[in-house]
Amino acid sequence: MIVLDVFSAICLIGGALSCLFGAIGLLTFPDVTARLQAATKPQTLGLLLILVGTAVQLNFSLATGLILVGLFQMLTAPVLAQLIGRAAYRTDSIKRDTLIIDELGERIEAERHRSG
Amino acid sequence: MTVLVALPVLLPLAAAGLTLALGAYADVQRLLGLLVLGAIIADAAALLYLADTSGPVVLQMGAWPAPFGITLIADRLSALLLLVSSVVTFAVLIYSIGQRITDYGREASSTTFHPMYLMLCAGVSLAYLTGDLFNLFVAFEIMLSSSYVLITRRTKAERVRASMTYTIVSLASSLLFITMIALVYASTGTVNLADLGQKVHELPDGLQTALALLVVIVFGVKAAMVPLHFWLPDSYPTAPAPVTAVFAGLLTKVGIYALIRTQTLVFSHASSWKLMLGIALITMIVGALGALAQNDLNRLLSFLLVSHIGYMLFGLGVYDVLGLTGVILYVVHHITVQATLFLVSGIITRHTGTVALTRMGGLAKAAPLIGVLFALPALSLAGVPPFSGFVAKLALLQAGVNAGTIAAYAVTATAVLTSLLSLYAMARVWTRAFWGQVKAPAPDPDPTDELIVGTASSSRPMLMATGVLVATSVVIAVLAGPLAGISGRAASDLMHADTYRSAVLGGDRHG
Amino acid sequence: MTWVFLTTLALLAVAGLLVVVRLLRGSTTLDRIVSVDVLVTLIVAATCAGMGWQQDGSNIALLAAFALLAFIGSISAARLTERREPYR
Amino acid sequence: MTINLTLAVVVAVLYSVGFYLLMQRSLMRVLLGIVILGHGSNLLLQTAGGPPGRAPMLTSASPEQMTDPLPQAMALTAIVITFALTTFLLALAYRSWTLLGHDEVRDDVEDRRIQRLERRQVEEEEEEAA
Amino acid sequence: MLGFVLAHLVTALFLPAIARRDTRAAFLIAALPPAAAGAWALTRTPGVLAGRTPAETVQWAPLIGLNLDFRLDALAVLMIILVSGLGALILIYADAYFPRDRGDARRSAPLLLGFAGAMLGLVLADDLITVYVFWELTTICSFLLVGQAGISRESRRSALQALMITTLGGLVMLLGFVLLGETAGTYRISELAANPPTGPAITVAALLILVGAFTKSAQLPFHNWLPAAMVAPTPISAYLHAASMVKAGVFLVARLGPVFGALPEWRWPTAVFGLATMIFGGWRALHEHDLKRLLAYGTVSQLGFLMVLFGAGSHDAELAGATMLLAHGLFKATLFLVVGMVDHQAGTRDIRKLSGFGRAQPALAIVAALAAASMAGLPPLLGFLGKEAAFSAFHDPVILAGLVLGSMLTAGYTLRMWLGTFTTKALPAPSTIKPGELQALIPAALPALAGLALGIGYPLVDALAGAFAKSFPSPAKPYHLALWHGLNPPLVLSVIALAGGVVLHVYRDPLTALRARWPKPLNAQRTYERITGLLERVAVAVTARTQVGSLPTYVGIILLTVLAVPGTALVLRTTVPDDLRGYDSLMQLPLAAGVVVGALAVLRAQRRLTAVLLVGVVGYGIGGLFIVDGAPDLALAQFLVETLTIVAFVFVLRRLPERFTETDTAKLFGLPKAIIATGAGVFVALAAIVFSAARRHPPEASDYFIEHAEKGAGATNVVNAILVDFRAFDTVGEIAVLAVAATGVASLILASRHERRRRSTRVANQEAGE
Amino acid sequence: MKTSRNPDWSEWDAPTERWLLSGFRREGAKRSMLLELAARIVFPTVLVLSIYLLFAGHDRAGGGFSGGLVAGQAFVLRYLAGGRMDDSAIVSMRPPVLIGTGLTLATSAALLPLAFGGAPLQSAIYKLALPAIGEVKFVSSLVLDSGVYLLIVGVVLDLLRTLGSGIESDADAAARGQP
Amino acid sequence: MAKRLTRGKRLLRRVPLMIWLTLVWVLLWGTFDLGTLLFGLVVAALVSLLFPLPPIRTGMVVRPLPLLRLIGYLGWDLVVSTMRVTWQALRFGPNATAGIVGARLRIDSDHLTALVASAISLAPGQFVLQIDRANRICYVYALCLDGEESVRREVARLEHFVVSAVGSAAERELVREAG
Ligand code: NA
Ligand code: NA
Repeated sequence: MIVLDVFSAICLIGGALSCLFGAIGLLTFPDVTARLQAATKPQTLGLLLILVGTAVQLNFSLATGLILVGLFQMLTAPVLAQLIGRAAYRTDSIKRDTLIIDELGERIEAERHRSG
Repeated sequence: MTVLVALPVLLPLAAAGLTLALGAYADVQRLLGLLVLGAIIADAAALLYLADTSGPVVLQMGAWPAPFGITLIADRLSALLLLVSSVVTFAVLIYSIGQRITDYGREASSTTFHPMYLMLCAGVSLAYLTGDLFNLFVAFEIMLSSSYVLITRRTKAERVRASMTYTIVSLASSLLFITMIALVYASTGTVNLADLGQKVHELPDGLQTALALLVVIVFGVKAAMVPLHFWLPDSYPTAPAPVTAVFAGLLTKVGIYALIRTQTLVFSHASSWKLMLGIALITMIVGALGALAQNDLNRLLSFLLVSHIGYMLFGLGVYDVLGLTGVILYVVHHITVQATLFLVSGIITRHTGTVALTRMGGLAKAAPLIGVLFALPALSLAGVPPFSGFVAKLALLQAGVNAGTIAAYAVTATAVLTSLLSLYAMARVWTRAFWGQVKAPAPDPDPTDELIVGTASSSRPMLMATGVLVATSVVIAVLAGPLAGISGRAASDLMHADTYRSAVLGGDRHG
Repeated sequence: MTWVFLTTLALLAVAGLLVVVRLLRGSTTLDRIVSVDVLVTLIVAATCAGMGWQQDGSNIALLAAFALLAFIGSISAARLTERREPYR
Repeated sequence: MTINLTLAVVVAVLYSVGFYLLMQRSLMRVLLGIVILGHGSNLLLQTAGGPPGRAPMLTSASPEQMTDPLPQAMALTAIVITFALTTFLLALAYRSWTLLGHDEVRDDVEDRRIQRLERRQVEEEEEEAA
Repeated sequence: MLGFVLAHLVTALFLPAIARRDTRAAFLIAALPPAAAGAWALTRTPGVLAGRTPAETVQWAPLIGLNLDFRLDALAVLMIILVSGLGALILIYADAYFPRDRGDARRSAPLLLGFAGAMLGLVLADDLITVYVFWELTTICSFLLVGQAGISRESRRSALQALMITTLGGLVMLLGFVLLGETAGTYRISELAANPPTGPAITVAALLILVGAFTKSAQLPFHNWLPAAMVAPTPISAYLHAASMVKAGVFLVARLGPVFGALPEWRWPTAVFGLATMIFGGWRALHEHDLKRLLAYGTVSQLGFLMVLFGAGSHDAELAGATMLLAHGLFKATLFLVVGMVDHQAGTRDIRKLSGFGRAQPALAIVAALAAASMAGLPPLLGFLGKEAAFSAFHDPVILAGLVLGSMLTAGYTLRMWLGTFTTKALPAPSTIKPGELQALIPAALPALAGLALGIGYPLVDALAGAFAKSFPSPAKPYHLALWHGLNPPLVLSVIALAGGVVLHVYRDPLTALRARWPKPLNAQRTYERITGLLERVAVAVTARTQVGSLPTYVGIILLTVLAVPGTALVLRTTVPDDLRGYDSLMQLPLAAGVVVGALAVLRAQRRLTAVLLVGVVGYGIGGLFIVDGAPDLALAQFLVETLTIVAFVFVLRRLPERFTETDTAKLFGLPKAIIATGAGVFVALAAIVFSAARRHPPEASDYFIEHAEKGAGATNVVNAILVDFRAFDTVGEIAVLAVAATGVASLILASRHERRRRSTRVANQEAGE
Repeated sequence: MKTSRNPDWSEWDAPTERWLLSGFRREGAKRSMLLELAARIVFPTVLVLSIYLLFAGHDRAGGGFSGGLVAGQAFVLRYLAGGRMDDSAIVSMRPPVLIGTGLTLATSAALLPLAFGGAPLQSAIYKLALPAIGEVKFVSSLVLDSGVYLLIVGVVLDLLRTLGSGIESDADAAARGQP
Repeated sequence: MAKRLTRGKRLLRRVPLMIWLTLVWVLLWGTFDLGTLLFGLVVAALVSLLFPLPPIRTGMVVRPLPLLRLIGYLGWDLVVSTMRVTWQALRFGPNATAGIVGARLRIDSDHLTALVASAISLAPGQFVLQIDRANRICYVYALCLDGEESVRREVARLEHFVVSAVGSAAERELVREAG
């Protein structure tokens, strides 16, 4: 049991730390797309770790539901990221000076130019 | 027989569901509404008979004993008010069916009006019948939410504001209601009214008073007591006649009913009712003066409504059997008469194409029937004998005189003055709208506006429904004897809440 | 295990407060949407940890619902912003 | 069973903010005020049951550990009702916006008329006095 | 007796149907019930005089003392002669007077009959409330009769004035009745008279009742409505404003004389106001040119006279009062009816324009002369008997002097009236006179002749009036009516009065000039108008200040009320509970912080969506608190609802401006608002602490739920068991609210779509039409 | 990079296949391939979750209300991903009809016990022993819960019809210059 | 005959969804017995019948081992890049830079494109900001990128993993050829 407890403790604290770092990222990054990185990914990892850490502590029949939670998170996080990122780009909320390269913008310019 | 208590709520709810689902069939909607409301009248009459002859009819919903489940109870008071209210809702339904057919044709169905009207009826019934504080909240919400929908239906630009005021003030008071329930539960651990009646008494006096006063404010907003009345004259006049009629007739009375019920059953030791005399006085005066300042017929009637709420508070403030008898009689009378007046106002408005008194004239000559339909309830409202208003007013005056305190005398005198001012207001309506030269009807700026359908005729069902209500108020006056008897017994039930309490809780509470 | 759960919850609480700071500072609506989403995720995580602590897993479906809800609320808000301020 | 200070502060803040917003002219602010008030009252209702405990589920807790289930049920009902009314008011705000081009609760026209009348009368009286 | 009253009222109800087709039939049918009632009363008179007073009680609402008690006594018989006898005559006259099948006639027939019924009920009533019921009925009938179609502004105003003044009095009187009835324990007049109650309350009641009597009987300072009411058609004036309704006040004083007669507070006001009214009315009548107004002021004067007599409460005075009551009814009815005919036939009622009427209509002149003689108090007419009795009933020199002065004035204006109407004067254009109708003349003549007959047959009147007066304290040798009592002071006074009247008539023109120069400090009409004006002024002022029409103010006032009323009650009793804790679970702290910060931030939010998101944070935070509390069901619902709320907001925000409106933002931080809001919030929190600390009981219901959830409701989730079983009814109601809200949203949102559709079909129709 | 021309970059994101049923064409700017695909999986999953909540409510967190709301969220997602639903074949019943049915069902559940001589809303527990499956418990209050579920789904769908599509069509009309 | 076949095929295409939904049901209940399974099947059938989705042939084949490899890779990547992002947040903070790089995919199907895009987005540091479905380009936003080519390499690797885990045979060929 101790092994399980230790594993669970690592998962839980690791997960919580991951969430915390994500939150720090959310605070420090310069624009919304960058913050999105910090927001969605470490949170996902953190949540997954906490789910695992908790699942280990619970008996099996109860823990199955946690799998679903994880699946949902994995399924929805990328979609949300894309939608928000796209919205940020469309609404011009990205700080352009942080972009080293913007192939999308270049192409849009080109298309505009071509179509007149 | 106990199931009779649940039917006035469940039937209209089920019918509301069906009319929603069968939104495309206008005839079915009408028939369903009339059948259900007719059934409620019969049901209420039976309940009144049972309650008067063999004590309160009590139904424990789900067969869970009180104070655990929800109790529905029809005692004399609630059965009586239910009966009168259902007569009014029935008549108003006929009126609006008539109006809708006249204005939109026989085929016009509505997914809004019929279901919401039935919901309103269900809410009103539940408010009267429930013996549970939280369930009372639910009842209020059913009633109020459907009233929001009815008042905002086909809202025009100039009237959106009014419905906002109504909705927001009602919502604010609903939120205070939940707050009150939370405080009640926090301090007593129960929401059953009969049970509360016992447990509240164990609280320290100050808390009892504070709680009782909070309750007065919560229900006072719904009852439109001054200074919580402002919303009413701003909002009621903007709804179509049948809607205003039901609102004016019933909604404020439900507030009064809740006040009476809680002050007698739950807070009988809190003496918060002492405040009521002062409120009654201000309410009467402010309302009556407001009425005199108006040129809009509907607003005038709304202010009078406020003013007459003062009478009911007066009786409650006297707080004895005679006073409560007066209140009950007054409520019964006022439900009918105020609704009638708004219906007549609707007919007048359709006839003249305006709500402004200065633009009306000569109606007595042009439409004598409208004159009769207006005059009788108007006189009754002003408390002129031998109409129903007089009987009720007399009981209140007697109660006030009997109470013998300075405050009671002052309010009694104010009641007399208010009576005069009401008559003045009504007489001014009469002299402006019914006398004088017949004026050309105002042109209809918006033919889709239900409030003023310029010079549309009033169909026979509309006149008939109004006539039925006028007749009801006459019957109330004629039957004043038995009615006063029942009211008196109901009042003494209220003063000695044991009947109610033992009917709900029974001898063996856990049985 | 108690201290583990306590630490976890404390870390999550700190994270939550940081997120609230971002929420208040904005600067764009999208930032706030992201913050709300993260906040809900943190609540889900904390709830999960709390369940583990109390050894009470009977309400785990609740978490599934929460995880989903944050998603729906966020995308609807995101779609609104997207439509409101078209790029150039 | 006294409600703790933290929650009391939360309740105080929620009610204050809610009431404050309720006194605004923008219907959207008013609406938010109602939502916040709803939150406050629901929280109050729930905390009226007593201090935290285990969820009232017979499978996972013993009756002594459980929190009071009744306020929960009532709060749940209240939440739903507040939600229903919020959506309605939201629709009203929208309707106001489409009809009037704004979503503000302006003053009543008829009341304003009477106030103008009063002002005129007061002016006349002052003129007479002068 | 109720039967007769009902016969009047029910016939009146059906009369409009007849009147619509044939007004003549309507008037004649209308005359039947009063005639029958009058005849019945006469047949009962011997019995009444012998002390057998028929009584009848109909229980209406006994619990509140609402009974219809009737009793036929001597006073009632006297009044019925006026009410029913004159009523029948006037109805027959009215048929001749009103143009056939016109609006006024159609309206008047049923209203006059209804009025007659109300008066009959009033005079028969043996119960205070019954009196009030019929009293007000007469007021309403009078309003409608005076106003008629309300075409002219004047008729509307006069009708309203009469209504308001008499109703004011009536209501004050009702208050007095209630005070009297409740204090004495009965509303039955005969019982009250048998055992007159005493005490301060009774005195107040007496004064209140007098106000009613004064207004109805047009006593100073309420007299003005009566001359104003002369805009009514003449038969109506004759009936209401001469014979019957205005008598109600003095009748009431007579009726309650046995109850209050011993009170100085009853005797003095009647004497003072009565005398003042008598003199003032006579003085005004002396100067009027319009015959109707002249008669109206004469009536005012006579009513004052009657008030003095009936208020005195002594046998002799009451005897005189009863005689005068009868006499006045008879002569005044005739005079009004004659004036009506004069008006019709000559086209004017102005004394200054009338000339040669006596020559053209000698019969009319004789009839009028008979009535006038009675009015002036010439023997052997009834008026003389009454006046003689009055002079002998009083010994107070002031009162006697007043009565003589009043009688002088009466004689003066009587002379002016008769001479002015019937003599031939030198006028530029003598009035053309249409022939009269017999149907009008006979009803007009009969009362005058009755005045003569009763004057000669005075024992009849003496018996009747004496039967009434005997219930009052009488001197050792009670007075009896007689044409000749010997040469005694009253006779001297009578002569003085008549002579004075002649003098006054002769010097009328200088007197009128003098009156015109007199200052008029008290003008009743102006006062009335000023009071109504003030009333409307106050109404507007109060309404403008209370009904501000601003929603924020309304909400603020509600909150202030919360703070002021239960708030103070609470603060006064607050003590710090012993078990106050900072927190119950550590997790509450960050969640609470989040909620508080979020909520406060909403106040500062400029963008709508930001505000919505912040509210969302609050909601999710509350959900978190629910989880910590151990309420997963609640938390689930809270999260779901919060999300749906955000979604709904977002849907709507798609079309609303991004930021809150600027004007509003400027006004956002109102300090008063902030103070009120904070106060209310703190109140709630304080209440939460105090109330939760006050709990004495464990939640009984919840224990029951926990115990029975599994076995009784088949659920281990107790909250769910409550929702779908124990308190399932709440849930049914809750979904009803949801259904309502959804329907309401649909009706609001889809309205614009419907309007678009309607508009486009209209446009299409128009295009198709073109 | 060689690319084919496309009128507006915001429309590039539309998927090539119909992943969700909808009865009309939508402008590409409102579409997102990722979202539509996610919705295709999440939508039925959430519905299953909602039915689970409905049935599990008796013993765990959940119930008709939460279940209905979760199902409602599924439709919200479906609306966000696939656009308005009123014309499509997703829900054949009009929302008001659904609401009405739910309400009628709930009230009949309240009235039904009367037929068996009980009080309104009185519940009964039926236990059935089925071969191979074991004991199945049926609590009659589930009927009420189902009514609640239906009604709430109806309410959410109605909100999507009104606040969702209704406002959208208003916006379209405004864009076309109609009031 | 042909019709019945297509109908059968259509039903067959529902099977994966049915299995998924039943699995969800069972996981939610946490009890693995026949009753739950059967009931789950009923619920799954109900949901997929009441709310049908357009039948689309994806030709997906699940290969367990490559799938495990994909999951493992993603998991590892998640951990590693979380650390990287955290480091960047602490190290650069407000001065962090980024880039948007277009990466052309070899596969040409909605579902696989979406899967790849999701896989890219799952790992911290980068996500797909815009998809040009017609031209099979994913525009990837990458935080503190080491160069455009590394991003494109990463995309190609993920594409390879995804296709080998669930892609059809033809698609595997496509990826292998190009790779
Ligand atoms: Na109109
Ligand atoms: Na039940």
